[in-house]
Amino acid sequence: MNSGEFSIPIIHNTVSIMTPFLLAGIGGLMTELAGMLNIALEGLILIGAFFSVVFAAYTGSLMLGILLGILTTMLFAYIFGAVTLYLKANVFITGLAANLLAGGLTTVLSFYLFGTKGVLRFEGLPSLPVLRIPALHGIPVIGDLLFGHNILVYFGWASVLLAWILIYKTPFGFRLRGTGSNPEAIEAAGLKPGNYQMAGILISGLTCGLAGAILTLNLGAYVPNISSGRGWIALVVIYLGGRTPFGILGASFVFGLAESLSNYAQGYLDIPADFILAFPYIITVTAMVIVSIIKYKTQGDSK
Amino acid sequence: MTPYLKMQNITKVYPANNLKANDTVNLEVFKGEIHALVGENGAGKTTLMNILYGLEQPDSGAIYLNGTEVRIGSPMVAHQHGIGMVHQHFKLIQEFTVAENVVLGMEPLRGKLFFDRRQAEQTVAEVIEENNFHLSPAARISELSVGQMQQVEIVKMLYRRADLLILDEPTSVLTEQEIQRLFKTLRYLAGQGKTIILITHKLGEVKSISDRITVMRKGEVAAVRETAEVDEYELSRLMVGKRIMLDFDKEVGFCSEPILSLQQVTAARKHQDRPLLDNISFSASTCEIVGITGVAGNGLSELEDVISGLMPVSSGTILYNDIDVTHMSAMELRKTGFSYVPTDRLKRGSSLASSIRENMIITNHHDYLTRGGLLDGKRIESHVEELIAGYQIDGRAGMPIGTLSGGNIQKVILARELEKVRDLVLFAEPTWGLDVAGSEFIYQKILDVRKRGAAVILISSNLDEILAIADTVIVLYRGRIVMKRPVRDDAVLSRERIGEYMLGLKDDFSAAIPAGAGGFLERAAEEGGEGYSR
Amino acid sequence: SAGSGESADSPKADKPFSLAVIVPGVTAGSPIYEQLVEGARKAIDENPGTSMKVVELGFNQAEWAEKLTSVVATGIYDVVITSNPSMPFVSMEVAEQFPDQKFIFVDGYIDGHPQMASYLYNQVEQSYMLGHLAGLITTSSMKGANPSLKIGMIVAQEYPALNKMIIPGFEMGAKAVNSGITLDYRVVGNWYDAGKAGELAKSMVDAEVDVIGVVAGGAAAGVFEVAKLRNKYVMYWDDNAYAQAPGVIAGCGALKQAKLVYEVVTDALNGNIVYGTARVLSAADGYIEFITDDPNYRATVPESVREKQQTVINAIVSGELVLEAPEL
Amino acid sequence: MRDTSSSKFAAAAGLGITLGAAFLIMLLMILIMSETPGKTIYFFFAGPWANTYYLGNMLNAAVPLMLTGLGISFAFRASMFNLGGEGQVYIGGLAAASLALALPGLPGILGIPLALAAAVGAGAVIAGLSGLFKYKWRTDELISTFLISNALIYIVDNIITGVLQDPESNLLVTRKIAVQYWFTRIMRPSNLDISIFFVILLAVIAYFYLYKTHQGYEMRMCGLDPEFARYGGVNVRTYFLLPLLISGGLHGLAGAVSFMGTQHMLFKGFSGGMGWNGIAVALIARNNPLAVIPAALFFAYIEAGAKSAMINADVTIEIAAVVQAVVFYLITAQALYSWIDRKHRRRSA
Ligand SMILES: Nc1ncnc2c1ncn2[C@@H]1O[C@H](COP(=O)(O)OP(=O)(O)OP(=O)(O)O)[C@@H](O)[C@H]1O
Ligand SMILES: Nc1ncnc2c1ncn2[C@@H]1O[C@H](COP(=O)(O)OP(=O)(O)OP(=O)(O)O)[C@@H](O)[C@H]1O
Ligand SMILES: [Mg+2]
Ligand SMILES: [Mg+2]
Repeated sequence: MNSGEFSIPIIHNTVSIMTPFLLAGIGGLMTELAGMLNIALEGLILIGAFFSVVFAAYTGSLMLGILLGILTTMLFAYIFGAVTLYLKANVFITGLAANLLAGGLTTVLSFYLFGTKGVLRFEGLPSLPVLRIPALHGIPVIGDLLFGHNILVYFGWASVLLAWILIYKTPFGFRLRGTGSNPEAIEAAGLKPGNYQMAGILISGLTCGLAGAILTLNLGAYVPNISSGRGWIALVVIYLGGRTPFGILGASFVFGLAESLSNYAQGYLDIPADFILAFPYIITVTAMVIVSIIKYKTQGDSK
Repeated sequence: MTPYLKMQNITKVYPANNLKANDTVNLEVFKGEIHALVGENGAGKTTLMNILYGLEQPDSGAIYLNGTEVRIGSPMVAHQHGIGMVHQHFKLIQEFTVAENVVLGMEPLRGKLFFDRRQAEQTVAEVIEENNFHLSPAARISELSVGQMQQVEIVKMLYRRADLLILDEPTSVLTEQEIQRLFKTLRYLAGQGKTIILITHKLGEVKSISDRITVMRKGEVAAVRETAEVDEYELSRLMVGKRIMLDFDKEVGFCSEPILSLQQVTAARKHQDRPLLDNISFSASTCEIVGITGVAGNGLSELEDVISGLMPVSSGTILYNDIDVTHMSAMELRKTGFSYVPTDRLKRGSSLASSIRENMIITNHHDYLTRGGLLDGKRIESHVEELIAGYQIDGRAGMPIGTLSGGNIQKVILARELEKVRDLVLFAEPTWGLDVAGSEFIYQKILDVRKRGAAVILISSNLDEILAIADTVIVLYRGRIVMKRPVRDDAVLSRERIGEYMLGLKDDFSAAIPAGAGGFLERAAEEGGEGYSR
Repeated sequence: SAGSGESADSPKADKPFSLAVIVPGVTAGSPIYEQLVEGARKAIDENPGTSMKVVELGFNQAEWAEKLTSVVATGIYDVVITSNPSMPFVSMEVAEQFPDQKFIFVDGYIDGHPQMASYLYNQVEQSYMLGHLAGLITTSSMKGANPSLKIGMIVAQEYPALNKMIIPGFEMGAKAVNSGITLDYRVVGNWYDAGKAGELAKSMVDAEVDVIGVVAGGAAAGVFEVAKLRNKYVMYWDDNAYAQAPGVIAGCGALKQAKLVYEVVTDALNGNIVYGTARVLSAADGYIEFITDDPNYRATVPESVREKQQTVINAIVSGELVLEAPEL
Repeated sequence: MRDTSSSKFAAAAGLGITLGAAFLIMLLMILIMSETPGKTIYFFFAGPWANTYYLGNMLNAAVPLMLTGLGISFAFRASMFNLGGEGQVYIGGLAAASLALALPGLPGILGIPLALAAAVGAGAVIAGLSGLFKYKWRTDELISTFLISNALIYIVDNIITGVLQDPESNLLVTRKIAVQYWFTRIMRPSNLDISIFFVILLAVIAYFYLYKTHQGYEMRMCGLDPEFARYGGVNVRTYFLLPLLISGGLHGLAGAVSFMGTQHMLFKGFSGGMGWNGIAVALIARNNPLAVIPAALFFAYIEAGAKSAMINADVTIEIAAVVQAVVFYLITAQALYSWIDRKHRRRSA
């Protein structure tokens, strides 16, 4: 990133850090609204990370890699959804299963496709195109927020808007929310709640696929377990964001900023790294408690 | 002529409990008629209609529309055949608006893609207009009264252009006025050529509204009659095999110390223009049944919550045996020995997933602690068995109460609340959804409680009920008391006169007729004429 | 006890030599462990009839002792060979429990235990050489090098060998170039979050670091990528990794682990190991080197710098510059 | 009565099918991945029983799972989430270790109870914090437990590898605790110790607490229908706090038990997975404290089988993960159970 005069790297990095949470969070929101707690996000991201870079390497095309990566992730999400919805299994435990399976599957495949369970490095992969408008980079904050990021970051921004439209402006989103709050009403209207829950799951597969793609295509390599907890943060972000797309945008930013700050802090503060690593979580939980206090005080409470 | 709808030899067994809910049932309904389907609780009415609406599949039997056989595999198919149903328990999405609930599943589109909310509200407004309902398409369901929610359910059907309308016990949750309005609508719709099947327990209603009647008993059709040809007594005999009347010996005891008294109680919630309860004062004395009525949405449920300690009071005091209980929580009130049968049996009154046993000891499980601090299983068991027998509850102590019938659930609640009454019981809508026999059983219990010298507060939107057993009638309108009289005061106590108070046309406590009541005038006039007599 | 009972009822005397290769962690992504397996494999393949089995202990150190015991308890293996400074400590109890089990530790130190032989690399030397080059680069006028005297280090997590040998050596080497050089040192928190490692690298570069030493396993990939984008330089331990990021990785140290293990295992199956001894291996012995004969090295680092670096390398190899390995 | 018996049958059969399916998939994977399938399969299943060492270690591995499983069951019974198990186990271990290291002179009869108390206390406080937030401001405990736990893990890491680190060792581990703190081993040479009996006893107590005490009763009612409980005069908010206190306490205990009998020192990251696996165990056990015991054993069995296959044959730990995944996918599948239930009814009707 050729940062302009007034560039604030912390902000700029915040954006690249937050994008995976943001995308996964938006996807998770869909299942959340359909009344399912989707803890499979972590596994979905991992699947997306693995397959997008592998396919990119095989096809030699980033676009194809991303596309096929997303499709594979959606397939994986479909299995998770099918077991949960059609076999009526407990969504939490199938979520755990999906995460386990993602870890096992990627390793096993990696071993049988490339003979290693370690880092997969793909030489000569084009790196993700970056949007540069040098003239505008200089604009304080805005410049860092909006420019000099790779294209998938903009998918992240776009997903917020698209999700907002989908949820509040289309019959689909309208029924999706209905499913979450009263499936019986949906049934009585001659619709199938299961379909909307499945749709939600597939969408989360889509966005998590993208989230994963960012992680690996940025590197041109796959590192086992590279999702390292981002799916869980996404879950946090959904709740912290009050289960709305723009709320999620805000929450991801908060967490991303905390993470970015802690990365910089490591260089300057003379306190043990561990404490600094804990910092983003402390910030987030604090934010969460404060939010709930405000909610509580404003809404009041019956005795 | 061929009937519009013909259900032939329908048989349905519920696997869950191998219970034959419908046994070779035959039902014929003609176009444009209002057909009443009556029967005791558990007779199989809902089951039959669920089959017609595609929610349940019959084990055998056939369904014909206009003489051609149809298979109705799902509500979707039912819609396609022009069949719509209003369920006993409404299926609405609380946080959505009226319009949104109505169009759900058939949303108007803008640009082939986007949900056209404006269009939706417009169309719905038209439907509401045509059938002169009193609903705002933009209102959230959570803000509506029960009666209005039901209107929404009906609008839903009309929006879908349904020709055959099924209403399952629509009146059991409605007030007198709302019932009258509903019947007006139904007649209007029938006039428009729609066919209507109406399930109800209330024989008076059957007489006043229906053209023909099918009587079910224990899953079979007991009789089919032209309404004109039967009277209520024959109907009740066909249903239950015995005569029922709503008059009781109301021997009043000679005691009357006030037990519970409310003084200028006002309850307001944030961002709400007028208080939900406005300066309420009355007291209930020993051996007295205070009946409190009013149109839903005028403070009945708030009063219930305030008295039971589930809703905070903004000002005023509540004295219980001269102790100030104004700010006591439900928990503290319970400790004082106050009994309460709530309106909402399924969420508040019981824990559906829990056993009858567990439901029966919620208020008093502390009495069953052994020295070891454990719950004394044996004592609980014998106690529960006693109650089950005493209240003729059909079910075993270990059964999830959710698998019981509505009536039996209510019996469990009564057993729990009345088993050791101290001196005050609050009943809220105790007979909703119950058949005549069930209601009678409950009235007996209420009168027993009074006979034992307790004070009874009976919150009910069912006037018959109030008139039948209350000693004092209080009418709430917009959170205020507009009438308070002894029931023996025959000057006012015709149901029509009370109706005028309920609509805010009369007010004993302020000369001026409250603003906003004007709109009701002409409707009230119409309805005044149409009250039926038993 | 049942365990030793087993090893007793499977006499080893006349049965062919069998080796257990214990990987404390997972082989994948760790050059050291890959070489461990490679070297052992070579020795075993050259000696028909002998056999080996690789067992990975995984990342949870709490389970290492138990898993190791399970391996030994089978009583199949004449010798257990493993590689990690912590393994002697882990093996103590097992050794007590199975008195006739022999252990060989490479990259570890234990002296005077009759069942154990150990070979410790003097990591200070490798780190010093890498640190020295880092110092040269940050003070150089190479493309991407800046005037500020800051070098960086990104590690997966802290562990004794890192704190006692690698970091001090790295810093010492740099300061030997210019005592004003400071080390900016940051922790990823795990061995796989390449994203986080990359972000740390960014923040370092923003703090005017121009050379970054990396000991972070798979997470290193993130550092390579950032260094490439911001044209900064990376120092890499234990393996020739120049090819992984040409033009970015300016220096690689290497341990001749495969060579060592091959020799040791060959000795072991010929019964030429003297148990109860400990050796410290240094650049002088040829088991530690700084890789200069790689085209990428020459392409990346300019002549002048390479020469200065070479003198230090020579000094260490010839033994005129002595860097003591501390007690581990 | 028949319906209950037949649904029991269904449960059993459903479990059978689940395990069968998992088994088949595993065979498939092994056949694909293993050069010596027969050997692998043998060790996968027979391995854990091969000798007292494997058997004992399998049982030993099940003990902390029982505790975390119990902990989760309590939370779930009260409809409270606890995603912070990992951190609570970790801090519990730390508390016990710190106490033991601080008071090396204490006699066991005093020391062990104190250490365990410390562990329970630490876990309870941490989980209780989320409970308190919920109690005071309705803060969503699902997320707060998770976040607090994650923050905690780093901090405990630091304490273990910092002040408590054993300077002698190259492992990331605390010093060994004094001998009198060690639990007595009962199946040498394995690591199994007497704690398993106490833990099983604890499960029975938990069962009694939930089903025979008024608190347990109130807790379950609050879990099932808060409004009903409130109406019935139960102080509902208490049960935002109490279940998490208990849940956290049990997790903390798991932390202590898992090292005081086994390694006698606290390793960085020793609690890895215990929290999540506890959730799995609880859900498999349908949150029934007694069922938690077999569920935990089953869980430990799969892991032990994988380990033994790994050591004695030629498969990798990932296969275990995949098998576990399959089991999880199917084990709570209601459809399977009700399907069998229907078939069974048909036959018996
Ligand atoms: N979901 C169900 N599972 C099992 N049995 C049921 C179920 N629903 C109803 N039944 C049985 O079918 C019988 C008829 O039930 P149904 O609801 O049709 O009675 P109903 O006539 O509608 O009573 P009500 O007037 O109270 O609505 C009930 O007595 C009950 O025993
Ligand atoms: N989910 C269910 N599982 C098993 N049985 C059920 C279930 N739901 C209802 N029932 C049976 O259906 C009957 C209740 O159906 P419903 O609620 O229509 O009865 P009801 O008409 O309310 O009768 P009443 O109110 O007079 O007791 C009960 O007798 C009960 O045994
Ligand atoms: Mg019914
Ligand atoms: Mg009913």
